[in-house]
Amino acid sequence: MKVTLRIQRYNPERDSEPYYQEFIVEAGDEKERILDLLLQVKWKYDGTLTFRRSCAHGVCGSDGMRINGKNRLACSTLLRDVNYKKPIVIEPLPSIPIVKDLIVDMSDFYKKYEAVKPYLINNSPPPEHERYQSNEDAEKLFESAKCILCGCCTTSCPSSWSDENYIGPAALLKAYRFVFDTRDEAADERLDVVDTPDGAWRCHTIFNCVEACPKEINITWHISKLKKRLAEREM
Amino acid sequence: MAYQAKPPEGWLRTNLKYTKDRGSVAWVLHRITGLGLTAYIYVHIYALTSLTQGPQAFDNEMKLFQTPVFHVLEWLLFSLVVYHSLNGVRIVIVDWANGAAYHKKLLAVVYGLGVVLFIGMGILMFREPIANMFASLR
Amino acid sequence: MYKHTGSRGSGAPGWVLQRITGILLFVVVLTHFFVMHANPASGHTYAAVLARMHDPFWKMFDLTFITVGLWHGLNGTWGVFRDYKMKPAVSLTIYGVIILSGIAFWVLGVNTILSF
Amino acid sequence: MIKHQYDVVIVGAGGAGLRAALEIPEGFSCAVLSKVFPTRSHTGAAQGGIGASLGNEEEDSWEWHMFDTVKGSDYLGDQDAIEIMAKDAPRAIIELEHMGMPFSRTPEGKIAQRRFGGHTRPEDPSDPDSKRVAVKRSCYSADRTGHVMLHTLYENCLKQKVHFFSEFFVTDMIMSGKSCAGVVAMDLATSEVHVFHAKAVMLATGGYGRVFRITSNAHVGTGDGYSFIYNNGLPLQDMEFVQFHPTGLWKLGILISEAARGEGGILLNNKGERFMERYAPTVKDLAPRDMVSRAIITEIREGRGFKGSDGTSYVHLDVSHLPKEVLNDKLPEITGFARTYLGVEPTKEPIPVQPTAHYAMGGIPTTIDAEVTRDKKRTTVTGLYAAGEAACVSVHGSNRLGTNSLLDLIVFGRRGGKAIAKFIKDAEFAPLPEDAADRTIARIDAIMNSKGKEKVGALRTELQEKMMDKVGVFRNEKDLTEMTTEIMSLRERYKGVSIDDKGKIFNTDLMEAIELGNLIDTAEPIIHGALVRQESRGAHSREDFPNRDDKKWLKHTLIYKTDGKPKIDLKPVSITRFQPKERKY
Ligand SMILES: Cc1cc2nc3c(=O)[nH]c(=O)nc-3n(C[C@H](O)[C@H](O)[C@H](O)COP(=O)(O)OP(=O)(O)OC[C@H]3O[C@@H](n4cnc5c(N)ncnc54)[C@H](O)[C@@H]3O)c2cc1C
Ligand code: HEM
Ligand code: SF4
Ligand code: F3S
Ligand code: FES
Repeated sequence: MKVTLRIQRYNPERDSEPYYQEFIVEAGDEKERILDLLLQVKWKYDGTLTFRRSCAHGVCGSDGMRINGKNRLACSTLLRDVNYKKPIVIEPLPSIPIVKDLIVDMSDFYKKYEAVKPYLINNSPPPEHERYQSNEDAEKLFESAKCILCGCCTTSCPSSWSDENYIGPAALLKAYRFVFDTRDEAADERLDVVDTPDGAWRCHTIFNCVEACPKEINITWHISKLKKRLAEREM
Repeated sequence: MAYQAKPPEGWLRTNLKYTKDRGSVAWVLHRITGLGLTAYIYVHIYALTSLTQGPQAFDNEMKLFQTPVFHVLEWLLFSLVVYHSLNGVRIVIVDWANGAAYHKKLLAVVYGLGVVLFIGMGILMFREPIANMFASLR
Repeated sequence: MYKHTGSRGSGAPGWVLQRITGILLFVVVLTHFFVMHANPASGHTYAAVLARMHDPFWKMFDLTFITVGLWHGLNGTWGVFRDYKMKPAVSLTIYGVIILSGIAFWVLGVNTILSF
Repeated sequence: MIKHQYDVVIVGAGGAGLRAALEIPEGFSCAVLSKVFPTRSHTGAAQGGIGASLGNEEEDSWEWHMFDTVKGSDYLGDQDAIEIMAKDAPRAIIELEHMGMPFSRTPEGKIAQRRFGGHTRPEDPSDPDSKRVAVKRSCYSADRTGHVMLHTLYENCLKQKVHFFSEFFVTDMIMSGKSCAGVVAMDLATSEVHVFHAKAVMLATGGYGRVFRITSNAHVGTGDGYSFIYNNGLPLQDMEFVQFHPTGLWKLGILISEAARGEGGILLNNKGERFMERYAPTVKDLAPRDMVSRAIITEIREGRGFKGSDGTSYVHLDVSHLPKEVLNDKLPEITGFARTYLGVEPTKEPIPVQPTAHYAMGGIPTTIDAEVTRDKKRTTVTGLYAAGEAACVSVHGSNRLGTNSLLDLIVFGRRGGKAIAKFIKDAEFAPLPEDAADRTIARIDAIMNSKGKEKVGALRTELQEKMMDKVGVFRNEKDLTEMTTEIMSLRERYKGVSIDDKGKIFNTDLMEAIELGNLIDTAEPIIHGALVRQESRGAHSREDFPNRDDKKWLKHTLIYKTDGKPKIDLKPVSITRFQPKERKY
């Protein structure tokens, strides 16, 4: 089965503007991963095609990109998930600087993540054993702890398109992860960070992030709990 | 950094190029209807100032507003109101209650109820012409 | 480059009020529409309007509508502008225009209602 | 070329590297280099859990854990090291919990535990010799244990302000006389060569799964660390022991964790038989991995497997009888994998699985404090440390038990970090040789300017297929001998490799070409180790030598690179508490 990939290319050493290039590749069946097709291009036709990848099964978060207009992981998107009768359009994540081909500059994304102090803060001396936590309390964190920092959500959010200072869903999700951890003592510090116009209040429940998240995290739900917590704190 | 990264394209282009989903369509509509209604409030307030200028002025103005064209426009205005208010309630449920967990269902309700209210209002507003129409058919 | 701006507490009250006024408006606007516009044939003459305007209930109703509606609409509009990256001078101007025009139209509207 | 100086340089930001970095005290500079962003490291793929005898769910003791590990290793594991690991495990887990790792919990709020292959307790706790039954020892967080552990460690590194060099591809280690003086790395973003001068270097570069075609390992698992050691005249230990995990998704190799069987999943052949009953009557599907993998291949060879559309074979892993809550709460990720990648609905149908190359038991020989050793007398190399999958302490011997690797990372990563912290207090920087970066620069130049005809992708596929066919679950003299010549010719052909991308920015073409060299460097000792070891032990199964031979082979192999055939040395195994016995389950 022949499939056409229409890939956005950009090599800063050569090109002034990105352009599209089409490759026709051979796919076994419709369960083929888009990542494998990209690897096929790189290994067979054009070694200069550049993208990040590692685990190839959606757990490391390397290969977020825009496939047919929507952010996804190339390794978790199979041919049957897209219309492969027409050329499949593959572009880098939107609204974030392009380094080369499908590789984007994630440093801003990481800075936002770091801004919410993404680590447990608990200054009371720990007990000998584990800090006890009910399974219900633990499970409240699990969905948010699934995040693989792929960046698909933040770069799919219209609020972050119009102003890159918006802290974005990934960082807000991370804030939730620690604010609602019963073992954490620094909820207030983190709430201060997200209680700003660039923080949680810029989320307009657009749900693009949820649609894009490859780990199927309901990010908006988590942000809504944060907002509620912020509102309660104010009153 | 030692290399030149290509800055992203503008937000408008990104908005246009990115695949639209239910949620983002609802947001764009909410935004447009919200801004539209705000503009309309200004117009409305200004229009009503003619009340202070006495019956003549007001009734003159009302003549304009009572034409069929304006009635249809009024009905369309109502569609903005219906959409924005229902969707506004949805937003409140989504980020104040637990609505994010079932937002697609909520959205379906918004659209469904919106259409019903819109048509209902149409029937109320145009009941006379409609009745006349049926009468002439008979 | 991401730069953390804004200070703590710069969002919650506005956010909460936007939602509360929204719910209020839900009631007010729909009532307004069904009362005023559902039957185009009636209620739009000077006399009819004047009669309603003298009713304290409708007076209060209209005052609420105008106040809450303007606040909600303009806070919403400001929220929209805030979403787009702007130079501080531009955003300050927009903020000014929103507040001043808001006050002006509120006075205008209140004046109309209270003239009777 | 850019020069840096750090007291400590850690290569690899997986579990081992990050845990070590946390031990470097304030006042000393520490750089962590990783070829991918830290949370993209392969530790994040680990699913099942971390073993520790916490006894939160059932009575347990570190001695039972130690015994299981020794037995699982087919008695090749060094018992002094295993004792340290089993004893330290509960503390290490609690420490992770205190760092913020979100664990699944018991009803009392303690860390939850579940069963895992090879982990047992005496049925009657008062009688240590009574029949062994499976025990709940694996501490877990749904089936994302590695992911949350990696994130927790990274978060703590951020808190401690560890200095990261992300997307720095280390190409070589710098030896200064008999000690290690740093590493050479290429900044992927710019292709610039950086020299890191350090008092102490730790290699925590992870495994080499990508030597094989079907693997659960990430694309970055190219055995780079082994290659640095091998090319600098130092030995690699026990490289013949490659763990094939029995349940990789058919064709793709994506792992379906043992947790699936720990929670009650069973393996079935094409007759619908639960065949593990025949191979391991007591623990059945929860037998150690080497046994289950052999059982699967045997079933397939004897015609009881399923034939796939592409001619390859598989067996079934059935979890459809498990309660929905178990699948959703405890195994959400792996049921998702089956759904996404094979279109199989695990709640209704069995999952097609086949053995997949999974883990390197062998690696860089170290002491119990992660110091790299250079010979069978365990002489250490000054300033050089190794931990994690790249290292061989050896706690896994010839076969690793599930959950023991994550444990290995945090126990020996920490010990290594502590040893480094002590070492750098009074150590001086070893002089940096003038030509430190020359080898790397020459290598890069050669590849960039090569006009050869060989393609990286094609050559790598050839290597992977051949390794899979001939150095897989079962091995024999004929295949292995063939492979020794094969690998020589591949090495020769590798010299003719050329690449398309001649640019400087993010040249992943260049990186892959260098990685291919590392894969070849890693494959060679695997093949030669497998050829000399004329016995079957743990994961190493020779058809022509089906029995374990303790007289001759209760020894670690050390392999050194030479110009011709690699040199092999034997190193004694440390045996303290448990004398070798037949390994039956
Ligand atoms: C699918 C899967 C499931 C597993 N499940 C379990 C489990 O349930 N329980 C368990 O105990 N074990 C499990 N394991 C095994 C365990 O996860 C690994 O052995 C362990 O994570 C290895 O960790 P590490 O720190 O040694 O290396 P890794 O996590 O692999 O990290 C290697 C690091 O080195 C860096 N690196 C490598 N080469 C270079 C270079 N040339 N230059 C710069 N940086 C470099 C990489 O960027 C990376 O940061 C599993 C393994 C797999 C593959
Ligand atoms: C009738 C009931 C109404 C409800 C329930 C309602 C609700 C809401 C809510 C919850 C928001 C916030 C959206 C966000 O933060 O993302 C909002 C925004 C807004 N509303 Fe309303 N509203 C109503 C009526 C009105 C009216 C009558 C006007 C006009 C005067 C108006 C103008 C706006 C504007 C301009 C916005 C900003 C849009 C945006 O942020 O995208 N609303 N509304
Ligand atoms: S929340 Fe989802 S989309 Fe966003 S970074 Fe995490 S995994 Fe990616
Ligand atoms: S797309 Fe953006 S606006 Fe909120 S719901 Fe998601 S963060
Ligand atoms: S390659 Fe790891 S998420 Fe796709």
